[in-house]
Amino acid sequence: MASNVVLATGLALILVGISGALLRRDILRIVISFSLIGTGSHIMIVSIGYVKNGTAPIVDRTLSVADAPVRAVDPIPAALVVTAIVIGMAVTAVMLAYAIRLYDSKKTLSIDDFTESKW
Amino acid sequence: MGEIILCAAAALIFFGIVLGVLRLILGRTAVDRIAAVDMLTVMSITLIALYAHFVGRAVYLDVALVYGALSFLAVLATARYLERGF
Amino acid sequence: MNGLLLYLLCFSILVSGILAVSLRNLLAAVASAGLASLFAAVCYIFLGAPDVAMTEASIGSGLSVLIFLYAVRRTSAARE
Amino acid sequence: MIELVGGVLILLGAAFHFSAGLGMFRMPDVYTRMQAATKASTLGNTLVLAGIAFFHPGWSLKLIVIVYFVFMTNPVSSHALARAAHAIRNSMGRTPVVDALRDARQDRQRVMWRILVAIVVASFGLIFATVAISHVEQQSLRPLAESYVRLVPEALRAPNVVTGILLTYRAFDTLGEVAVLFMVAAGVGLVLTSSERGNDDTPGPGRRAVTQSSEIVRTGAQVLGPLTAIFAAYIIMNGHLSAGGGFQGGAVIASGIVLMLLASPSYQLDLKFLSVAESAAGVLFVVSGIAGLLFAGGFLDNRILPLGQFGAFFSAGAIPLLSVLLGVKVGCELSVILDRFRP
Repeated sequence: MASNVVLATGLALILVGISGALLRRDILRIVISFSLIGTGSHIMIVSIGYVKNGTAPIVDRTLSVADAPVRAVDPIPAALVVTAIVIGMAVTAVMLAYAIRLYDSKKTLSIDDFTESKW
Repeated sequence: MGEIILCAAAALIFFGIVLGVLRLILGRTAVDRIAAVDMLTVMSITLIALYAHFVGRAVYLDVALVYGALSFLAVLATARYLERGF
Repeated sequence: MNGLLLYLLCFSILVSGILAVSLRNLLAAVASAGLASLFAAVCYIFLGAPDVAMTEASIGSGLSVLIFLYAVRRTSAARE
Repeated sequence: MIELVGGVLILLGAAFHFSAGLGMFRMPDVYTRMQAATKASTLGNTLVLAGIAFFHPGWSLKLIVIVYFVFMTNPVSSHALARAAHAIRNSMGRTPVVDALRDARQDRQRVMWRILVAIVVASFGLIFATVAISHVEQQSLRPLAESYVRLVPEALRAPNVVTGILLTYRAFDTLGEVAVLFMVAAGVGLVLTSSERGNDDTPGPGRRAVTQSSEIVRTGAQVLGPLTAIFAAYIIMNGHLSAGGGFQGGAVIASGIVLMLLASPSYQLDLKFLSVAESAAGVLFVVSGIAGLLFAGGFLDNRILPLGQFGAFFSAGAIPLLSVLLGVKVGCELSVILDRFRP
């Protein structure tokens, strides 16, 4: 039950990001929307890996080796998302670098002024 | 007994977070909103520590440590931006 | 206790996400996006993924906000 | 008895948190809101953590460190924010903050576009709704995940399953990901340095005056910088025992460097040293991978070093070594990326 709500939150955050990316005219706001889409998909993936009444897949005094396969949550989505967050930040950096470059060339950030590649 | 106290504490923090989020929504200026963010970070540190106590696992405390050490960076950066520090 | 707090966190994530795309002030929008990933990190803790929570807390709500602020500063020179 | 004291402390701290929220909501202006929220929430945090220490005496050290960090960081950020609010209030005549490009005129012509966006978002929402409704929470682990959870503590002797997967079973993936990060650092440098050169030719408005940071922020950075470095070392070296590892530690290193940059805007990073350290870490990572190919089961196998005792500090074979290399590499790359963005 708990993970269903979180999954729905992640999907709703992706929707918010999509609508923001389509509606805003400022390139920086579009980049913010893209990073929200990223956050939403991370939440979604982690919530898919949740197991009912699960706990962190780290063996220590409170979670014995024999207990771990019964009580731990799925570690694979967690391992995927750890790398995905770092890569997401790198992608944001690339987008922002190009935004700065575009701003330097035209002194504006509204996408209405970049019409060269419009059909 | 301990359960009731924990639930009451969680309810109080719940309403604290609700009020902070309301200030985030209403807050007139940007500084109001960022002050609300500042308060909410400290509340989430408490929330993580309380959750670690609730499930009785110490591994979650490491995340609270990272929060305590790093969560102020965003607020500090925003403040430095506002006073034209970079 | 857990369920109610988790619902509140989900609601807060959604509110900060909506604020991040709808606020007129760019600075407050960036701070709201950072807050969304901060709450997401608490959510990961509730879902039993402390490694992900640690990464999200240090990168999503710290470094990413800072890189946005640098970009805003570099593109705001002519607007002031 | 001791549990009763702890419970009362937790309750008191939660009450302070509630009053912080109330102050943030009800106070009339920014400064009063900030002082109510900061004071009450710092005290509330301290009380709750002290109460938890009564229940779990073994956690005391970590709880004290958390309280210390909050006591160090929260006043610094609140002070900087209050100072910034004061600076803006004084110069309210000019536009205080960057405003988005408002083009209300064009927005009116975009009714059709809005309808189209609404249709697109609604159809995505329909797809997502079916996904969310049809999702069933797992009752037990899938076979692959279960075998990972079994294998990592037994075969690799690493308590943290996620780090075990990241640094052994999927270490090739991690290597490729770090390579992507390296390419991003190089590409961002290429894009942004040529834009700076373009700026120099055009007669711009000249160099802006930069406000120096206040004494409190500088002192805070001086105290917190070395602490952050120690903390990053702790996170990296404990990656196989507890939550943490190379990526997290690298991000903490970059955050510490960023703290220095925020406190003193004119500080110059030693980019040459960073790139040398980053390349050395990358080469060593690949070398240890090839050593795994030669002396153990395959590329990046962790059994090139003795596995040691389960749960000990030096255990789990090469995982701590790989973790350190990964942390150095990620920290250097993130710092270089952030440094490129500085105005």
